[in-house]
Order: sequence, then C-alpha cells, then structure tokens
Amino acid sequence: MNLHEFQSKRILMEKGVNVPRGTVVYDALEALVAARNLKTDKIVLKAQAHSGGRGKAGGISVLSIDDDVKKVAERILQMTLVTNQTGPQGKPVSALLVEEAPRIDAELYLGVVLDRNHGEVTIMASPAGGMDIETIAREAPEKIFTVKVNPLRGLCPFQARALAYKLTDKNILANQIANAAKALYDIFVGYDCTLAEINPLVVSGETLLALDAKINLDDHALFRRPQMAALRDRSQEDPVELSARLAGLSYIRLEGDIGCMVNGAGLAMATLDLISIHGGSPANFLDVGGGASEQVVADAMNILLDDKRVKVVFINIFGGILRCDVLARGVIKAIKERGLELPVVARIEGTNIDLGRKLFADSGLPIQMMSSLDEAAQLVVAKAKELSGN
Amino acid sequence: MNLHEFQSKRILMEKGVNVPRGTVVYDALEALVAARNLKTDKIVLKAQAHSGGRGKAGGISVLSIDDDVKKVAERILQMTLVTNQTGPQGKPVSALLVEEAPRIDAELYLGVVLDRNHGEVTIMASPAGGMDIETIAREAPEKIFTVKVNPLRGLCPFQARALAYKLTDKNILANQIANAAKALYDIFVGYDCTLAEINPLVVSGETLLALDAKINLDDHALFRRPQMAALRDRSQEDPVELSARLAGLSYIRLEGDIGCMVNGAGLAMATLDLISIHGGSPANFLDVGGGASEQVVADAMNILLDDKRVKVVFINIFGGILRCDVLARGVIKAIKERGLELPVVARIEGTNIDLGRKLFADSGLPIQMMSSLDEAAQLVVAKAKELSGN
Amino acid sequence: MAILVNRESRIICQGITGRNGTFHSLACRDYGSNLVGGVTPGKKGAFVDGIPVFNTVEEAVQETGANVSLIFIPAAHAKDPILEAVDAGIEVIVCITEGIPPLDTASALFTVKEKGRVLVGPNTPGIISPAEKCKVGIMPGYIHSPGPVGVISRSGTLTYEVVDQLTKAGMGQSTCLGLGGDPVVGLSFVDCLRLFRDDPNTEAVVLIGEIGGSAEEQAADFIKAEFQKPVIAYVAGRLAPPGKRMGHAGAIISGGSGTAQGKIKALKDVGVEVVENLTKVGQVVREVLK
Amino acid sequence: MAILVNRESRIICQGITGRNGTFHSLACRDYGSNLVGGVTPGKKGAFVDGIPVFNTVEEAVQETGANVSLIFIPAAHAKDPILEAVDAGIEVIVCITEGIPPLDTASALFTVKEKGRVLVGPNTPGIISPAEKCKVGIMPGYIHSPGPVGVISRSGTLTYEVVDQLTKAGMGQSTCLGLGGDPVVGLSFVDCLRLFRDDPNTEAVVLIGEIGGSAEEQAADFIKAEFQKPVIAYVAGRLAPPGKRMGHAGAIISGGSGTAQGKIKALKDVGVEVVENLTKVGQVVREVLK
Repeated sequence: MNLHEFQSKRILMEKGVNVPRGTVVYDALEALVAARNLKTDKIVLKAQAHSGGRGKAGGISVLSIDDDVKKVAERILQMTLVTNQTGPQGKPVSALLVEEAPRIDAELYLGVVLDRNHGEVTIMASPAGGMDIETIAREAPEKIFTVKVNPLRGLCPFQARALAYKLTDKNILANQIANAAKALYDIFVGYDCTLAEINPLVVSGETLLALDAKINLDDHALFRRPQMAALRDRSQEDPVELSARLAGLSYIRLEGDIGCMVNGAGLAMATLDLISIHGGSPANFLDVGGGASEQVVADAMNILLDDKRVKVVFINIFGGILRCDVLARGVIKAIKERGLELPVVARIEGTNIDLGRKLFADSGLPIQMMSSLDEAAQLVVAKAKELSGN
Repeated sequence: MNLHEFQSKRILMEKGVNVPRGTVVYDALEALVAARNLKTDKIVLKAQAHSGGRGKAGGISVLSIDDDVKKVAERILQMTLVTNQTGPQGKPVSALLVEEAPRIDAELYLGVVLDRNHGEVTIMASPAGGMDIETIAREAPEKIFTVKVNPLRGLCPFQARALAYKLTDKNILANQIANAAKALYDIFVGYDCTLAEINPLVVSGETLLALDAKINLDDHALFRRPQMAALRDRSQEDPVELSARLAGLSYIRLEGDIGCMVNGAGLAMATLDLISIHGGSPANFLDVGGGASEQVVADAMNILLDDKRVKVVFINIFGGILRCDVLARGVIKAIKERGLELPVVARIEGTNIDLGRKLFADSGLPIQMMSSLDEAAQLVVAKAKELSGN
Repeated sequence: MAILVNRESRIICQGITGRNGTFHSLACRDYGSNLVGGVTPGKKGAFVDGIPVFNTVEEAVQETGANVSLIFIPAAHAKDPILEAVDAGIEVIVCITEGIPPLDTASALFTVKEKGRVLVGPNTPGIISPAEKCKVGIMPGYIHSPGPVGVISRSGTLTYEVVDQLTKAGMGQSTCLGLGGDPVVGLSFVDCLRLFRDDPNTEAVVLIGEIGGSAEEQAADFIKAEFQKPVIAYVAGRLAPPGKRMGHAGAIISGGSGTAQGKIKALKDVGVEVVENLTKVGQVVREVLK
Repeated sequence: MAILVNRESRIICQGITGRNGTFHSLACRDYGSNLVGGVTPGKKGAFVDGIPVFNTVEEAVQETGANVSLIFIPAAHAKDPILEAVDAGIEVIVCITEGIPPLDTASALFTVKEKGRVLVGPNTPGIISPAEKCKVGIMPGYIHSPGPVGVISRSGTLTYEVVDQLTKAGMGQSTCLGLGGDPVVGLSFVDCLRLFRDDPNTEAVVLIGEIGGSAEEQAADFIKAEFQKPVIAYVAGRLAPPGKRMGHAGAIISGGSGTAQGKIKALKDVGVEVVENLTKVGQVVREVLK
C-alpha cells in the first residue's frame, strides 16, 4: 500500500524531519487561499497521486503568487495523470499539495529498503538527489553510500553519523542528515514499510528539507498498523484489482485480451509467458490461491467475464491444495448464474482431476477441456486472434 | 536505588500484573479507613521499608477487620525495623500498606536479574515461592527454572510460555505466569533494574496475584529514568552514605572505629581487609575516587571526622589519576577549618608523592606519615586499641 | 540419499491441532514421513490421530528426539515458533505460513543463521525426498517419483507442473524444495545447489525462478564458480509489469531490477539450459540427462 | 612479547578531544605507545598535539590502519562508540568509561563476541605491556617495569599497589590488565589466563580479584583444567557487608554469593597461592618465582 506525498510528509514531520510549509487542498479555491496564506513569493502545486514522474506528466507546477493559482490548481485537480509508472489508464489526482518553493542549494537522496538477500534494513544516501535511485545506480554508482542495519541491533547513532559525513563535511548539515536517516529508519521499521524515501532531501541554506517523500507500506503487516491502513486511498487503485483483493484474489491488470485464471503465483506468471510465446496477449494475472473456495473461484470467473476486453478465458489449474472438483463447481456456478458469451478453454490437472473433468462434462457447458498445457495455450491464442479478427 | 513494595506493585499493575487490593497510608487513622474500605474480612498491614525479613521483625500483621487496626497500624508506623539486612541501626518505616489478605492456594517465585557472566537477562521461576531465591537455590535447586534472554532479541513469547508450563499444567495459570514474566522482563529492561522480583506470586483460585514485589534500580542508569529517580525515598538511606553520595563519594558504613579514606574501590576494600588482619575494625569503606578534587577530599575527611565512632583516621592513597598533592591539600584544608582531635595516619604513594609529603610536612599538622602500608595499618590498629582502652 | 530430509528425519508439526496443521501432518505421515509429534501450547497430552501433542517444542524435542519441524502458524505470530524451533535445537525448519511481515522473517532469520540452522520458506510448499518416502510440506505427494533430478523452486504449483512433467517423462526426483515466495526467505538457491552438489544421488538440477530479488543471479555466480552438474532452469514472469506484486510478495520488479530477462541472461551466460516454454521442461531435462 | 597490545599496536582514542581523552592519549604516547589518531565527530581535520582527529572510527581505521581503540566517552553514550569500533574492525577495544548502564554493556558485548573482538572493561584502567613500551589506559606508567609476571585485576589502584611491589621487588611485568569494575565486562580472568598461558614471556600470573560475581571461581576452574604456570592471587573485600556496592558497581555480594571467602577457597582448592595480606604479594611472587 502506498501513501501520498502529503501523508508521507506528515509522518516525517512527526519524526522531526523538516518539510516545506504547505497545505493539502481538494479544490481550486482552497488552493488559492492556501497559496496566499503561505505569504511567500514562489509556490508549488503538486498533484497527489500514487506515481512517480508527476512533474513530466504535468502534475507539478511552480508558480509565482501573482500567477493564476486557481486556474492551474483547477487544471491539475481534474487531471488523470499518465506516467511511465501508471499504465495507459493513468491515475486520478486525489488532492493538491500547495507548498512554498524553498531555495535549493543542493539535492540529496535518502532512502530505506529491506535487503532481501541478507534480511538487513539498508539505508541508502547519495549527494546526487533529484533523480531516482536506479538512475543514480546506473549513472554514478560511486555516489551511493549504504549502511546495513542488523534488525536486532537497530540503527546505531554512529552508523547514521558515518553516512551523513559521506554527504557533507559541515557538522550542522551532517547532524540533520543523521537525524533524517534515523527518522526514516524508525518509520521503515515502525510502520513495516517496503520503501521509505526522501528524494530530494534539499539543502536550503543551513536547513535540510524533505522536498518530496515516498512511503510504501507492506500489505502483509498492515494488520498491526491500523493507523496506517486508515490512510489507504482506494481511488488510486485499479477498481478491478481492488474488488479482486477484497474477494481474496490476487489480480493484476495487463493490456491483452485473454482472461486467465490460474492457481499459484508462479504458475500464473508462467501461463502468461506461455500465452506470449504463442503470440497471444493476456488481459490479466489472476491467482485464485491455494485455499480458494467454490465462491472465490466463482468470483474470479466473474471478474474475467466482466472484463469487456476479454475475448477468451483460459483456465489453467494444477490442483494441489485446491481440488479440481472445487474449481469446476466454482466455474460452473459463475457461468450458470450469468450465462456464457465467451469461449472458455480449461486445462486442469492434479488433485481430484477425474471428478473435476466429470463435473465439467456433466454441466453441459461449452467449455473446451484440454489435457496438454501447451496445446491449450495455442488454442486460446488462436481463438483470441480469430475473435479479434487478426 | 530500591523501591518500596507499594511502588513496585504500582509498576506491576501498570504492566497488567494483578496485585491484592490495597492502599498506602501514612497514619493510623488513614489505615483504619483504608482497611474498612477494603470491605473484606481479613486484612494485612505491611511496613514499607527497604528491607527483606519485615515479617520476622514485626513489620507485617495479618488482622481481622474486627481487630484494633488503628493500634497495630500505629505500632508499625512508629517502628524502626531491624532485620538481618538492615544492620543494627535499622530502617524507619516510611509508610504502611493496607491490603486485603487473599486466599492463597500456592506460592510461586518469579524474578529477573542480569547474568553477569554472559550479559544475558535471566528470568528465574520456581514453584517454591515464599522463601527467598537463595534459600530455594540451596535447599531445592531443582525447583528453579531459568530462561536466558539475549538482550538484542528480547524475551520471546515462547520463552515466557515454556517457563510458565514448568510451573503449572493449567493453561489459565500458565498464561498469567507468562504474562507476569513478560511484564517483569519489560520492567527490568525498561527501567534498568538490578532486580525485579515477585515473591511470592500467589495462586488465588484461578487468579495470580503479586503478594510481594521488589524492584531495585541501577543507579548508573537513573539518568535516563527520571520518573523512577523521583521515587527515591531518602529516609531509607544512611544519612552519612547519603551525604557522601551527594558529595560524589562512595561511602559504606561499617561497625568499627577506624575511619578510612582510600582512593579506588579495590584498594579501599583491601585496606579494610588489612586492618582486619592486624586485629582492627574499620568504621567505614570510603573511596574518594580517581578524579577527586581538593574539595572532595576535604568533604571525605569531614565525613570521617564527623563520625563520633571514629577513634583514628587512616589515609591510604596510591596516586594515579588522583595526585598526592591534591590529596594533601584537601586533607589539610579540612583539618585547618575544623581542628583535629583524632590521630591521623597517612600512607601515600604514587603520582606527585614528594610534593604531597612536603605539603603535609609544611602544614605542621600532627599527621603521622608512613611509607610501609603494612606498618601503617599496624600502627592504626594499635592506636585505635589504645584509645578504646582495649 | 537426498538433501535436508530423509527417512531418518524425526518431524514435528508446530500448530498441529489447527485445520491445516492436522490435515497436512497426516498427509505427510501417509506419504511415509516420520511424524513423531506436534506442538500446540495448552494442548499437551492430546493426540492427533495417534500423534502426541506437546505444549512446547523443547518438550517435543526431549520426548521425541525431533530434528525437523513443519510450521503452520498464522502469519501474525509466525516469528515466535521459528525462534522456538531454533532454540529447541531443531535443525531443519519448514515454514509453510504465507504473508509473514518481512521484518519479522528478517529478524528471525538472524538467529537461524547465527545458530547454523536451516529455514525453508516461509511461504514454501516444503520439501519432499521421494526415495526416502519423506515429505515435509503441502505438495501433492503422488506426482513425485524417486530419481536423480533435484528440483528447487520459488513457487508451488509451478513446481508441481514441472515435477509432473518429470515423473511422466520417467525422470524421478532426489529432493524437491520450494524456497518460498516471500521477499525474505531462509534457504537460497545457492544453499540448495551446494547441498545438491554434494549429494551423490542428484545428477541434474531443475531451478525454477521467478521475478524479484537476485537469487537467480547469485545462483548463476555459484554455478559458474563451483557447480558441475547440469542445471536446467525456467524463470517465470517475463510479462510482469514493474512495481506490481505478482501474487507472491517476493515476485516484484522494483526499479528495473529483478526482471525475468535479467535472470534468464545471467543463467544462460554461465551455461545453464534455460527453457522458455514451461511445457518443455521435462523434455529438455530428458535430453540433458541422456 | 606480551598479550593483546604491543609495539605493533596502532592505537586510536575515541573521545580524544575531551579533557581526559587528550590527557591520557598524550600520556600513552609519552610512554611509547603508537597513538595514530583520534575520533571526535565533527572535529575532522583537527590535531591533538600532532595526532590527527577523524569524524568516524571507519575513517580513522582507513587512514591510519588502527587496530586498538581507547574509549573516553561519557557513560550515557558509551555503547555506541564500542559498537562503532567493532564495526570498523578494531580488534582490541579498551573502554575506560565508568558507570555505563549494565544493559548497554551487555547489549554491546553481544556484538563484540559475535564478531570475535576483545573488549577490555568498561571501567578499566586499561592494559600496559612494559617491554613493548605500550600503554593503552590510565595507569601511571612509571611504576611498571618489563619482566615475566602477568597481572590481571578487577581493580585500578589495587593493581598499582601490587605492580609497585613487584617492580620494587625486582620483578617486572609482561602485561598488566584491568578487567573493569562493572558488573558486566568484556574480557574475563579466563580469557586472560588463556592468553598468558600461550605467552612465552609470561612465567607467572598475579590475579587480583574482589567480591561480586563469579569470575574468580571460573578462573579457578580454568586453572585446574588447563593452566600450568604459577598463579598468585589476592581477593579484596572480606569485610564487605552483603548488598552494598563497594565502590565498583560490580563489587557487591548478592544473596550470599560472590563473597571473598568463597573465591579464596575456590582458588586455594586448585593450588593457587592466595595471599591474605596485600602488602606481601610482591614477596610471595618472588618466592614462587625463585
């Protein structure tokens, strides 16, 4: 789960990190009032949406207080931001952050992630802030400094200090960088983040300011961070992904026309790859999971059948915990309730396979059963091509 | 620094451990009111003083509500408790705890200390509560169960649970024991204790109650536990030890007549031992410390000279950080300000020894300088015997 | 022979009285595994179809000599039983639980490594050594058969798919393991390759990777440096969009790293036979082993 | 030869710009120690009488190749510099600071031991190896002389007293160490005895104990099992009343354990020459060494 910039900045402020003065607003008039209240010359309007690249997409505007703030605010608030991270459908703008635009003497980077290989929390810092960390890693890897923190010992003051002194020789800045690193570490661990990042962390005179911030939370730990879970902005989620999640399914929207239902994340990914090898294009990733009930399977089927883009449905199940008879009952249930206007190809295998096949056969539904996975995939791709007239 | 029973119990309550209902009072009438308010038949009055063995010394009284509570309360509040832990001068009773006397089905022991050898926090539990842990260790060591906690990892739920199941098979009790162990561990670590103990922890029906509790805090960590430091009851400290501590000295009252001033804890202990070998009896342990100033030395000298029991003063200094000239100036300063009615024997050695000797010589004070430590000790003992007429 | 678990393994199940714990403990025993006990605090003295239940792992180990544990404990509380198993001396800990907060896993893993134990998972289907009739996990036992192929995977059903192909193509397995689909897991591809290298009954290894992290790249480095047996690999997720968790918490491409393309290249570069079409894995393994 | 520190030791002082840090760093250098640098955050580029100051231990180690550190940091903050020294690769850490909260020391010690480093103290006068002209501590250097006697002690001035006797009696010292007067300290009597056992230049050891803890009893066990050189011991505190801290936080008899009598008996039982009169230690050592 991701937080908005303004939410992330509030958390940073609570932990003692300075951020530019500002207000979050939801309409253009409010934006104007907020801008005037800042009593400063140069202000910035920032679209609040879960995506990087907001600037390039037109979601960030630096203005003089004499400019038509209201008009620009209106424009941004009505945008659907399309960036290289959002996909073509874009993200709505949930709110607008109105901030003073501070003087910028230098831009630093500070971020915290979990090192998957060693299970250590890694704090990264760079004097080359402003660009994203992957770009720095590619273009100037020698400008990234890291500290690995043993999760049992926690971040020691000397580690934060040593990192800070790699970015600056000035004690007044080093202390602030060390404090910001400590704050970011505490946020990362205290709220179970997947990412806590300040980029850029700007030097503005003798003060350090978090000009932009990104805090992403781990969904698997939200149960113990209820105050964070309450910050979820559902308007930023794909509605189908959202309803799938609420049904206990793992669904990701893709750009093709073949609806896929698979059990297990790995097999689901492999199924997409197989469709692609044969020249097809999947409309989604959909893992019904190991413990799916008949109803969950039916929900999954409905999600695929509701998707106007889907031309053909491909069911690929290797029953382990999920029994093939449960799968069959769920699929049949969904179709019986709504009718079927699309071709469905099913390849099922594993636990209770005979019973599952029999249920499909007895249902009288026009579901094409295949025993070879490869042939099934080829068939699905061929049907999709045929139906789209390619 | 030690806490009173009622203070310890309040902390336990805050951490979710049940204690008997009760009130702390400071006079007999209050005690009577408190006893009646308990609306129970059997009550107990407990002297609040920093010592074990209060029961044997008459500081604890179990009464029926129909007994003359006021009279007993009055008696206890006026006591000076003399136990095997207080020394002959005893401890005043600071307050009275008036509690219900619960039904007792079993008495357990639960305590937390720091294992000096491994730097691990050790939780000890025993089904043989009521007697002190040393007695259990001597008489039934197989009845003591321990868990060692790595300070970085902290106490894991399974460790508390495993300890609890060693004391009982009943889940309802095991859960409460595990919770009490967790609470006691959190108190120990959270307040930097040297000891956190519930003894006995009584089983009263299906409830566990901390019938008595002892929390001792580490003086070296009080700086970061101001809310604990505020609980200090100075009436429980020896007035001389208290004023020595405030002067930055380490002083312990002993029962003899030779006043000792030494630098360094080890040398100070060794000096006492040496006096004893030669048949003498020291009045105190007094370490002026390595960084003592002239004033601190003067303060130390005054403490010895103020002590009516002291017949002769023995100064034994091996100057390292503490220079002999500083020592000499401090001693001379104190004596010049108040005069000298006692013999003083000094053996000084180490840094700036010549200057120190010269200062003493030039002072014209009747201080007997010795160069052999052994002979100095013998002389001191002989003088003390002579003056006490033995 | 096999790696990590075999007919000598003495297995307990932590959480044995829960629905999944009971079901899979019995399924493991049915397969032939030596299920010697179970642990559920407060249930000491009970039996699950004849398997004795203890309050603590310490007791279970004392009474049964257990050295392997299978964990079914809800994610919110799964860190504690892992540490309990370590402290009680369990050597191989198989944690089926999915969705443990990664910081919990990371912190438990620190103790696991310090004490030199093996944690398989979390979020793993487990381990199975067919010739040893030993299954410690939730995989369908019947698709496996004894033989010379070691299988290591980050995925559950995808592994079953591959194992099914192998068995149907007449190639049995020495040991099959799931490393787990979480971002932080205990045993790694490299750890497993080291074990398979030293296992005389393993002649080839199938490595099933997926997007996210760099476990496959590290495996490639290890293979180059010190692994001589043939390795056949499949890597899932070439179509995965960046920034999206593909079902597994660990299957996520972040900031351009962890892509299937990168992993495939790394493996190919060290001579691993990378199969692009999942349905051909069995066939390729047969050709390699011929 | 000597143990732990010698003429090759490259020493830094953490807290070198403080009053005590400066005074004792220079005193160590005057004695002959190889003081290569100091650390005070924010003072990089400064010099203390020619000794360069760095912001971090990491930098100091990189620039000077330091392997020994002498710590003078106020007790409230002393845990951090110990860990900093460990992480930067310092092998021998001598922590002079008195009064560190014992839980802080315990927690730092865990990392020290995990990484296989040596922590002397806290609350120690330090280490000195006279023949090596190496002093890392606050003891008065001039009372020491080179020779065959190793001295280990839990006390400062008491050690000076003994060393003074030894020197005046013509018996120099190989290395003298203070273990520290705190309840939890790094190096133990046993650790030192092991080092002295393997040091060819040490012919006998003087062990100076005191009440509290069980370090002397453990030393006795070790001596019995694997220490052949003569040991002469003195144990302070026979008159100490139970429950009172005798100056040192660690010198406390609790619940009847840690008494001088118990320690003396343990040492005598394994053949250690225990001297009861402090002023006779030098004389007894001379007789033993004859």
